[in-house]
Amino acid sequence: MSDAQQRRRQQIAWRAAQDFFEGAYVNLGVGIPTEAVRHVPAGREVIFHSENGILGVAGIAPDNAINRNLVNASQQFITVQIGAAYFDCCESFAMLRGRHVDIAFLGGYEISEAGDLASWDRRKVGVPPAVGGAMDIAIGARAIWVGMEHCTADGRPRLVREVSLPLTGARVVSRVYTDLAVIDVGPQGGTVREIHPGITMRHLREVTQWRLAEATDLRSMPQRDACAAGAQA
Amino acid sequence: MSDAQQRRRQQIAWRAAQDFFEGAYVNLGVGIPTEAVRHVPAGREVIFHSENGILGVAGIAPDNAINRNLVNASQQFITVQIGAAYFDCCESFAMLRGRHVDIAFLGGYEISEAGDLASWDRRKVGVPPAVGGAMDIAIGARAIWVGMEHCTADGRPRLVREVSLPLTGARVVSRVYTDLAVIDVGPQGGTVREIHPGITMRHLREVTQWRLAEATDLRSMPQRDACAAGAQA
Amino acid sequence: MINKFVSRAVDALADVVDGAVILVTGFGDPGMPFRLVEALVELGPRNLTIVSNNAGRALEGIAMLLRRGQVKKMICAYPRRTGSFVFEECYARGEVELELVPQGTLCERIRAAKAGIAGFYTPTAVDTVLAAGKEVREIDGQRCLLEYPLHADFALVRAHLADRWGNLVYQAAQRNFGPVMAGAARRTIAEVDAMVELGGLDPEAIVTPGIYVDQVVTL
Amino acid sequence: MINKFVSRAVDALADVVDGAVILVTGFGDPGMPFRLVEALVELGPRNLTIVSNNAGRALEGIAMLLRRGQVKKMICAYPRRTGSFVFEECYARGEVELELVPQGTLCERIRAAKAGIAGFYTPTAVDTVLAAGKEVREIDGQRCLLEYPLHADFALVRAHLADRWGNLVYQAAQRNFGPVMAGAARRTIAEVDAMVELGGLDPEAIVTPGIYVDQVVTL
Repeated sequence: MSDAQQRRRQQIAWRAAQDFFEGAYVNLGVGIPTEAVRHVPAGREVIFHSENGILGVAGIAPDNAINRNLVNASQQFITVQIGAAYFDCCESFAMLRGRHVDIAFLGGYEISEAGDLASWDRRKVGVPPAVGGAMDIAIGARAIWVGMEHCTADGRPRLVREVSLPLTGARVVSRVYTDLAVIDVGPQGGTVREIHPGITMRHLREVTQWRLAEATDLRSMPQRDACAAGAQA
Repeated sequence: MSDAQQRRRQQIAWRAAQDFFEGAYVNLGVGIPTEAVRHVPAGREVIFHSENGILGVAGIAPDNAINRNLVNASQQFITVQIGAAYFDCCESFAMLRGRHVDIAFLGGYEISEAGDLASWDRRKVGVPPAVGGAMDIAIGARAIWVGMEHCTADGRPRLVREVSLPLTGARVVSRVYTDLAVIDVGPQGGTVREIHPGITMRHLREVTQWRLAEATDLRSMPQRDACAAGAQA
Repeated sequence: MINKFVSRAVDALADVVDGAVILVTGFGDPGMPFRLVEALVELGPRNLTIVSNNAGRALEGIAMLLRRGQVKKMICAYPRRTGSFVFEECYARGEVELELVPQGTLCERIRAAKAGIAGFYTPTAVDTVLAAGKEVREIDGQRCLLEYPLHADFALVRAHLADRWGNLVYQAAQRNFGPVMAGAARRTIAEVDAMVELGGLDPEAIVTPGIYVDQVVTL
Repeated sequence: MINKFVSRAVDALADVVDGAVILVTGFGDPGMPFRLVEALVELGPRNLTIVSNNAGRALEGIAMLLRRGQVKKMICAYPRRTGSFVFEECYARGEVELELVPQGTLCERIRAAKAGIAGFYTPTAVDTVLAAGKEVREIDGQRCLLEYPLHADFALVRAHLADRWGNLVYQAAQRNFGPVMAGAARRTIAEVDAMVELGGLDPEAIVTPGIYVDQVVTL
């Protein structure tokens, strides 16, 4: 992965993390979303849920503090916050299916204008499909936010009219964070809440198959690097 | 309750307790069965389940050792064995419905020859019905044993052709312990395994509406008072 | 900073409206949130549906709600017990409706509400009067009843200790319906003996994770 | 005296026959009962159906069972992970059947087997390819799938400590499928780091009560 791509992905994770509210219970998907745990604004308490049976994930474990029985859903060794709790998978999915988790911030391959999510099976020949908890999370969390690069590596839109890959959940996504924009999903198509300072709405429409409207309070998307620089100044 | 009735009831509880095998998980119903916890032969480990969420009930708490949060299903203050575990009601009934409890030793009003049990509603006017866990236990425990006085206070049989009171469970009882006999329930009617030394099969048949066969190894029912006397001698 | 503690029970319950459905923990006295139920008596909402294993004893807890005429319907497994004279009187006079549910089915229906399960099949109560009106289905040779989740507006839960995230532990048989009802209603309020610092409860031994608990009142 | 400890894993598993259905705990490596699975490799029963969240990694655990051709079918949520090349090869060659089940539904089906629930309705996977062939029912405005219990012959469970009654506690995320699978099969065998005296586990903190555990092997 190039440095530029790494930065784009951290920006997406960072931007979403700014919207995790105080006291929110948040489940993080594999990939970009897993990074969000590092970007919660200082002083804000957010409780991260890991579907293997943890509330209170703190972050990736440093090499000298690895507990081999403590991994997140991405199988990374982690540490937990003070106040954490362990439970079994059945309880963990009761929390999801029962709509107790406020936000699931997930990765994805494609999202339709209606909010249909395809995130689990790229139908590559010879590669066995693996769904994990994706479908339970998609229908269970109170809000499904997806963090993804706006386009595929070869430049095709991921926000498509109809998903072509197998569905994770129908009409479940409420918000999308990409490197180019923050877009709310609604009955009339997407509402662009924030746009990258370097691009125009016209460009955004070219790389998005949805109908897109500008939010009345459309603003330029805050940039992590700028904030980090500001914080250091 | 007269001393004689008290003795009859303790005899029933004692007799059943002799049949709780080493390592058995046993749920005890309200009334006569609750007494059985006191009568397990010395040196035999039996683990008593209480449906409010306990495995390892030891017995009634002495007045100087009452924990107000520790009651059995009959709301009596109890103590627990070393090795006990607490859990919630949902888990407790998973143990029952899921056929993990070896024996439920219950009280009852009437039992049909087919093993239908009526044990929860006497249909007294103005008295609200109360079922508790009786129906879950009746269909859930691997073996349902009932302990009851052979006849009602006014001398009518409790082992009847068809139950007249509301059913707890259909075809669930496998064995009955009364003050007069130990009877197994089977497709051809009851098989008398033990009979009180003071009565005849003819008398037993007069106070029982079931077809009754004698077990090939029919024996005289051991008596608690005699055993206790023997132990003291 | 997350802090689920509220100082007064009446504040936690201030928006219980007439007609609310309320889950109340307890199997006999252990696990009964007496302080929260007293607050309901004080606040006075009416036409309540109370879901609890029993229906109160003496003039305490649910019995007092019944005496004050605040309860339209009881959903219980075992409404009758020594000292349940208030319920028995209300029932005999037809002042309170009773939905009798086997305890295991009651637990499972409440869990279904908590866990997002839309219905389940159970062999309990097949062929009994409590199967009346219920859909029957034979599965794998066994006749079963279809049961639905029991949704509620509030869950009142008695526990032993809590931290500011709402993590709970219980004491012995006090646990009973706590881990089942917590999270099964739109809002869950716990009543505990004492609060502990965050980190004061062992993560391995927390019984009800705070995600299921909205507010906590200490005695 | 009750004593569920057995000295050798191969003794505990000696009567696993060809065609057995076996639940295996673990989410990634934590909670995976490697010693028990190795004993299965040693004993060599074939045509097994293995129910587990993943499908093994490297040449360890379930991967070795697959490599030896002992597995007819995997029932998993996430068979693919870094290092799952053995499963991927077997799958690509058509040597192993895969039933893919969403993790929450997988847990709940196993719990149903343990808890005597004959079926349940869940909104998970509605309108997806994993709903194929499943009965759909609309309940309370929500379309749901009917799912059935996943019964098994053996459950192999990894835990941290056990006493001679089979009471278990876990360590952190090792817990995952343990409390769900223990008791969901006709026989449950636990593998633990160490045994403790009866009474050495806090009754308030026991996670899997011994009633669900038939035999225990220590490392």
